[in-house]
Amino acid sequence: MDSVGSIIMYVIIALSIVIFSVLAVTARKILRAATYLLFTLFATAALYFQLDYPFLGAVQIAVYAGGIVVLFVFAILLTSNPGDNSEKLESKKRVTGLIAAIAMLLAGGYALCTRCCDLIMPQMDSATMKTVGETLMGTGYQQYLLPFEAVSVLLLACIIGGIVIARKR
Amino acid sequence: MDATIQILILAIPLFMFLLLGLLGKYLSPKIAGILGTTAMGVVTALAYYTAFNYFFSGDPNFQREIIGEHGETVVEHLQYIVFNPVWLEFYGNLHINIGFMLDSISAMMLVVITTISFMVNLYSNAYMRDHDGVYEKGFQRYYAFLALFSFSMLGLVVATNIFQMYIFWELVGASSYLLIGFYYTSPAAVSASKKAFIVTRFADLGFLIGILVLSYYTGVFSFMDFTSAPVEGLADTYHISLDTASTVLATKFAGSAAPMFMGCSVLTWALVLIFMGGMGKSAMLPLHIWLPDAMEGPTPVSALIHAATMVVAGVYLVARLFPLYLQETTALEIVTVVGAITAFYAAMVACAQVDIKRVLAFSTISQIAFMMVSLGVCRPEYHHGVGYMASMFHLFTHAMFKALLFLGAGALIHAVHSNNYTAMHGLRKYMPVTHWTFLIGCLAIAGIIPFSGFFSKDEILTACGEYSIFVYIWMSAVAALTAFYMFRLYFLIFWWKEHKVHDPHHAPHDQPWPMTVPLIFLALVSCVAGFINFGDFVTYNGEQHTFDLDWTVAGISLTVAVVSIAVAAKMYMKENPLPDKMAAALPRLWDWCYHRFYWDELYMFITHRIIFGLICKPIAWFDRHIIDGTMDAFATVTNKASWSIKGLQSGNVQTYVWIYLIGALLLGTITYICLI
Amino acid sequence: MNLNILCYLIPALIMFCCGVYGFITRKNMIAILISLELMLNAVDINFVVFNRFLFPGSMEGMFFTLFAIAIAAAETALAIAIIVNIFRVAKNIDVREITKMKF
Amino acid sequence: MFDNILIYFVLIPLIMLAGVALSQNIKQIRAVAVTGSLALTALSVYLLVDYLALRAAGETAPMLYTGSWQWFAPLNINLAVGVDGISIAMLILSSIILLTGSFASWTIAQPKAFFLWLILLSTGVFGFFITIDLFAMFMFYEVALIPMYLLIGVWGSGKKNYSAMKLTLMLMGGSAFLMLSLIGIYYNSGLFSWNIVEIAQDGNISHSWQMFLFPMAFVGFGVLGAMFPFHTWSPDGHASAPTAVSMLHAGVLMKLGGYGCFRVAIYLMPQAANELAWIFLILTGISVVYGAFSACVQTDLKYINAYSSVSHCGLVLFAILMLNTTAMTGAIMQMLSHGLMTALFFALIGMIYGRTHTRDVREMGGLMKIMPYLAVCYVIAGMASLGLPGLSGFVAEMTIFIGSFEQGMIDFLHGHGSLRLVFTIIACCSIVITAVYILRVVGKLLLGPVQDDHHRQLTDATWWERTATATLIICVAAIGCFPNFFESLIKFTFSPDIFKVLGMIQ
Amino acid sequence: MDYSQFLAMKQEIALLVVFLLVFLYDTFMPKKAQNATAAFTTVVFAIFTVLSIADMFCPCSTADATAFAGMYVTGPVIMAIKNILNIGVLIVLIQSIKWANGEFMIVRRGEFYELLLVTLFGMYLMISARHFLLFLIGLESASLPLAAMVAFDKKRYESHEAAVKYLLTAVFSSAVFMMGLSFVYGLAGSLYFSDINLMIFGENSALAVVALAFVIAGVGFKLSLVPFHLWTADVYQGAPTSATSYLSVISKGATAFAFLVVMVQAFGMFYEEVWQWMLYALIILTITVGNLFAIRQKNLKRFLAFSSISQAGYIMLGVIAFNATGVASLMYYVLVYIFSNLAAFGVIGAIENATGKVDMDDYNGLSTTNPRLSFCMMLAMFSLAGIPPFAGFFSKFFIFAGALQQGTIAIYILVLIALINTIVSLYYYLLVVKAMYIKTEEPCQIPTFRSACTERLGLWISVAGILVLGVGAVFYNYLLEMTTSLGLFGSIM
Repeated sequence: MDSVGSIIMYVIIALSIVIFSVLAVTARKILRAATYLLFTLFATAALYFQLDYPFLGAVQIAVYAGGIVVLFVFAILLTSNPGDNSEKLESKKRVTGLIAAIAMLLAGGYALCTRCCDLIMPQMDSATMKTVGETLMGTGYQQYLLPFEAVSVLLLACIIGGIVIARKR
Repeated sequence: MDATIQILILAIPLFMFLLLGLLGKYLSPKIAGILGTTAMGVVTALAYYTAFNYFFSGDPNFQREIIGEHGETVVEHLQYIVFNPVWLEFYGNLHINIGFMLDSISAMMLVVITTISFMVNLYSNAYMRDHDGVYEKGFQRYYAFLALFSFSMLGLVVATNIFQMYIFWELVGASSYLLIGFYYTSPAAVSASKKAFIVTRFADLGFLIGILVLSYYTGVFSFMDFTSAPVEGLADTYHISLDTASTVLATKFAGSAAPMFMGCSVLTWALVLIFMGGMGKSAMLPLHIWLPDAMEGPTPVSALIHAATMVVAGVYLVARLFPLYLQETTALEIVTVVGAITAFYAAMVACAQVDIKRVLAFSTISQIAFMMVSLGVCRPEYHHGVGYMASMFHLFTHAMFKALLFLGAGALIHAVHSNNYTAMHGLRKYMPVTHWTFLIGCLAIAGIIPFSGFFSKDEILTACGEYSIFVYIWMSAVAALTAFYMFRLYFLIFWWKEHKVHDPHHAPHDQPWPMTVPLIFLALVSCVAGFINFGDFVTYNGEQHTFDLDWTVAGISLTVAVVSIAVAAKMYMKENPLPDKMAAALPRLWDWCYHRFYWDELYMFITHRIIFGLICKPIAWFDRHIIDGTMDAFATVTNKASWSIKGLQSGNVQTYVWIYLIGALLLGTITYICLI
Repeated sequence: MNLNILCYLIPALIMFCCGVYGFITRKNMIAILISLELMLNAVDINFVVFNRFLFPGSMEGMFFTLFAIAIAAAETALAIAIIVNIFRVAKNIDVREITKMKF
Repeated sequence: MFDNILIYFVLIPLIMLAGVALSQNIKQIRAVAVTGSLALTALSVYLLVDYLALRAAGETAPMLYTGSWQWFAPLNINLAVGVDGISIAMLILSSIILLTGSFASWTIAQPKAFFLWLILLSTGVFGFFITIDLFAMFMFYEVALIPMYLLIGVWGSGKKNYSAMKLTLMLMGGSAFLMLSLIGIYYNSGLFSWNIVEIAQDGNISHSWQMFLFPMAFVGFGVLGAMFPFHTWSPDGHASAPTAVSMLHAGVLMKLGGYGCFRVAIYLMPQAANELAWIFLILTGISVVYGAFSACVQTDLKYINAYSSVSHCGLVLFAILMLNTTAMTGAIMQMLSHGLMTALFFALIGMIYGRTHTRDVREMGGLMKIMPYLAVCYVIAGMASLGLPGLSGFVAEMTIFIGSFEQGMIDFLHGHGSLRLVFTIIACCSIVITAVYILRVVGKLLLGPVQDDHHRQLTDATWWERTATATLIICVAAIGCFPNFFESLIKFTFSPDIFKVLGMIQ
Repeated sequence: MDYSQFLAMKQEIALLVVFLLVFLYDTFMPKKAQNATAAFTTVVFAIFTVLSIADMFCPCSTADATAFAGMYVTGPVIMAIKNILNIGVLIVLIQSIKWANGEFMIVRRGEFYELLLVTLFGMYLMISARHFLLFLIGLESASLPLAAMVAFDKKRYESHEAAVKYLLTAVFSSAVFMMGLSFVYGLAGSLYFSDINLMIFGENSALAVVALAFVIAGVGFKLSLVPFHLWTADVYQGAPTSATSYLSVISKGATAFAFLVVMVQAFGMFYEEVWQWMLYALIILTITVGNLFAIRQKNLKRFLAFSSISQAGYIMLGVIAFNATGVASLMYYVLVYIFSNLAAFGVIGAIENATGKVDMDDYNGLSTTNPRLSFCMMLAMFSLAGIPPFAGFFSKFFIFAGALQQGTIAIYILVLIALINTIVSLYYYLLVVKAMYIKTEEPCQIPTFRSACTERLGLWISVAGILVLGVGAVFYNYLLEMTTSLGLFGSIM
């Protein structure tokens, strides 16, 4: 039995996730869309906190909200032409978009609902930073040193790629 | 027995063919002609020797004495296999041999073929050059073809088995094709040769299927197994035996799982189909249409192939299988009917033709039909099978006098450079030798005593009379027509009116000796051949028998012939309007006769309109448009599909992901639906 | 009243669908990128929720999310670089304009 | 490996390839081509003699000169070779046609590339006939197919692009079915072997698999054998191909189809062959008359001959499907005969076309007067085609008819329906139709008055053309005159104790 | 925490060393020496390749290794596929030297090679990963830097467009893939392949099916299976030819093997009932649609893109075979495909570098001006079409044989469809041959030129591969013996 408080928290988070997501993809102005995205990301971070993953929530805020959205804003500013801020949607596009989204929703919803509908949150201790660190640096079962090293290579490559592309010459 | 002579009989012409065919152009025409003629002369001598030996040597391989029905001693001619190596094996006992069988009819045929062939070879030396003695182009080739023909025809008559006969049957067809088309630049000759080949090919289809049926049921090809029984004590000698034929019928056909097919016995079917081959070669109605056209070939060729030898192959075939035919008289009745109708038809048509070679061609058809009828009406119980003997006798005499007539016609044509009697008229003074020999030929074919045709035709009519009075009357009428049209021809050529000489220096005259000698020789033969007692040589079962002349029949036919000749003389001896009046009086009949009862037109219609128009062209169209179109359609549809789905690749990323997502969802959904 | 797992999964799914919708409908490439971020984020939520509800003993989902965030960041950086680049060449970033290559 | 004589049938062409590639001028190329093909001919004749000697000495193995070298060992794929009488007949045919084809393309443009492709094609052909391994066989089969595309496309005439593409695609379509069938045989014979002899002797392909695989294999090879309705590549392809290619293709490649139908489809899957024969009998029976009728109204010489090939090759497949020793012997004879005769035809057509620059019979006439040598050869080819005794066609057709009729009657009398009988009689009719179209062409093309005055200046055959045609004519006549020799060569394969498969059916 | 486990990753680490060498060389060497960056990379990589191959045959080396608690595995077969990729990359490197030394590339050729090596590293990870997180990182490493490589040709607008399309769809795809992974995680509770295979045994819920569909879609995207293929043509056309050839052979080959690993190791239990049929449909779609699109293409790179789509369909037959023969055939197919396709791209690249022409019409009559290039191209086309005696025939035959070993009638029908499609593919491959050899009426647009020696070297290697790989049976035999002795699961661990 969840506490009322957590339910209220949940409702707020869930609602903001849904609403801001919808807004982020429907907002006419691109900057607003970015802002709504930011809210969505915050709401997600909140969700992580609620689910007892504070470390993840922090990362979410730091990387996503702090890093990526800022990147977006810069990009928007770099690429905005006066006048194309507001875009009008073709109804045809909208229909196809809706079809895809609803199909996805139905399929995913059906799949999820039929498989795991009655599960409630079990109790658990939130992981300490030490465990997190050990897991990240460990080489054993369900420990992630190798992905960590690998992703570093990936990030390096993306940096190189980004530089090459963005470089004017 | 030493087979060298028999091998040579076949080998010399073949060798001459190869020699003249391959190296002919390096030889001068004169040498080629002499070479060809000499070779044929040698073959003739060998054939005479062989035949003489066969009939008169008394060799136990060739004849034996048996006790006849009435206890008298009868000489029986035997069948002797000179050599018979296997050429091609199929299965079981079914193998084709190329052999040499000597029996009474093959010996007779050897004589006929080599004689006529030699005459024609000799004759052609002069005929195939113009008045200045310049040889025709392709002279060597001509002699090569003649040699090929002689080889094939000899091979045909000495065949030991039906498939060998078929092989040489095809070869004579081909050589006939080559010789008819000798003047290959003339479209008429080309189409005539084509026609001859195709029509006979069609007939051969029947022959082939007949062979297939016969050989399947009996498991053999050899004539010996159909019609003969071995003579005890001699390895390669057989005697004709009706018992063998009836055993074949009883055990192989009647005893098989399917003795009947569509109401007739299978043996009848086989025999009728085989006879179909004979109809084609012997130009029986309705497969006769090629023979008149075949006259486009050089006249000596017509004499050799289309009068004396090849065209009687059909008769020979039936005679060869006669004991089998006797087992199924239905087939023989068909032979009779076809022969009778053809005989009358051809005689009618011959009365109205202008081209002298055409007249002779129809006359040939009619006379061969006589032989066919004669075979058809032959039964052992009728006068010791007189029909068989008469048929062979007529074959023999006809070969001589018809060759004579053709060679005479050749001399005429060579003299006036036209085939039509309208260009001739009154030639008797200019070409006396030709005239007299031609007259002898006409008398012989008309059946005037003592010329050979009288005797043979008389035997045929006797046989017909024994069989059925209707057939007798019918054939007598044909005989009357024969006498009429032959003398019509004779009078129109040699009498009618004075010959108009355009150029006194080139007035028609008798031809050089190579052409006249054969005429005289054949005329002499035609005069005396009738007195041969043919029953001593050829009977249906090989036993010698003396056939007496039936003077009642002879008298009637002689009378009929004389009357016909008189009518012809009345109408055509002097220029008079009677023929035109006659034509005008019976316009329809005249037209039909003149146009040969429109058979050619009918065939034209069938081949061009139906076969070409309704089968070949639609099939070709179907192939190009439907079958090929379908194949092309696979390509077109693929291409169309390619163009029609190009919108998928719209270039817009959003479409891409839309398709991506829907694709993924469909993949999952459909699999899930199928799964549950 | 209990909050069952679906209460968390469904909003994430909706978020994902919003991303899909946005990708397909938006013209601006940055907006498309935003939609993509939504989709990636939704996936992250899924992982975390599954981890929390079903397999609380391990941290597989959480770490996946952690790495996914890193990857998303990399992707975004690269994507923005490319978008800026094309903006330089084509002078706009309308996704419907970059359809020179097709069929 | 090199002690096996058969391997040289592939090695010599490979050496020829190298030789042509290294040649500097056309003379060297000709020398290589002629020497090589002469060597192949000699080799095949030697093989024939030696084979007969071995057989006479009592050798009873189904395949002689067998050898097997591991290739793809884990899949049991070996380069297994071996020949019987049929293969030897085909090898002789191929080498003779390669030889004459080399002569016929004496003055071809771009000789180097042409001969490279031509020899590559023959490598495939020779390889196909010597292998008894399904995989290697299939590989060689495809090797033989693809050079056709370039040979027709580059050196062809008329609608060459279309024809070359059509031919290639249709034949590859056939080989698609074939490949499936071959792999299917491998997995379902219970042996995991590609060796034909092994499968035939010890293999046990279940009935249902046979019913599935047999039609595939038969259609696969049947496409190359120009079986109705998959024959349409043949008229277009032959019409567009250059002379030597037409010769090789009609003369040899189409035989690959018949050979394969027998060697793979029927040999390995006899039960299905027996049960499904009726479908293909109808199709091939149709081919026989249909091709002949179509040929009657064509005006292009090559089309006429191509349709005639459809008819004749239809007869090959038709006879094979009789599953009867005699008919099958006839089928092989017909392959041999048709190969030589049609090669002769195409050679002559090529030579005539090279002079008159038209193949439309309506535009030519009286060539006998202008080029008597070629015309006479054409007549001989025609006579062979319409089955004149003394030439090869007659022997083959008669053997087929006798055998088919036998089988037809057996079926009929045993209550297995009259299909074989009826179609045999229909097939017999083709001899008349063949005469019609052959004589039509001979009449229009060679005889009659000269149609086009420009043709009067044309010359007769050159020495190399004479060599090519004379060689072929001699072969045609040799088969026609001494058939028993060739039939005895072939028949051994079909004798029941060796060919247990047929023994089982009969 | 046993860091020695890193030693199991010999190949990856060696590759990273190469990467670092190139990086350092490019960064710190003087300008003049930098001209040799391309050559330097090639040589270093060649050394690496040789060592790597030598290692495979060296009896002393430990073949099997499992590191990081099963997250990473390697074994003889895996080493073999990596070496196959290495060979391909080496050819790509050789062929790209001319292009990389172009004036325009001076400032960023080092980066090109660095990115290329990183993507190769990503592919290694994909192949060796037995954990989905590592797999994902490999996948992303293999695809994200590629986007940068695609955008390398800054002069050409198409290059940018291609990069945008590639990146956006790639990210979308990875989102879907990750969604699928999350479902898998929800079902299995672990991302280790072996755990998944155990946990989802008997699972046939909608969630599992959807998850599987998404995973297939995500990997299928990189393989460009229809309908996840739409980016392919645009990207291939727009990217620099070197990038395209890399993308079309190496990336595809690696992903194909990785796909096999995922399907067998993680979802092997689902084979019979679920993904066999999914793949069945995808193969038919892929081959057919790829072929249909390829028919009409005029741009050769785009043409090869569609051809590579349909080739991917054939490669998938090795996956659907689900047996050791299939694995060997797949690897062999990839090997042959590398040589064939690189021969084609080598010719295209050489001609593009010399004249800038990539349209099929420009190739009309090429045989008259550049007979050798035409010959290479023809061999490539024949090999791709599966014509003996070229290697493509053998690879096609064996992949069909592998699939048919599975034995159901459905597979027979699938193979039949694939075979019929080969006719269509033959058609368009012949179109190229036709253009070069048959359409010689008009003078060729491309003048006679002499291609750079590196390009020729690349082509020689490719042609040698085409000629030798098939007839010389050792390659396939080696692979097949290896896989059959290890078994399906054993060979890919």
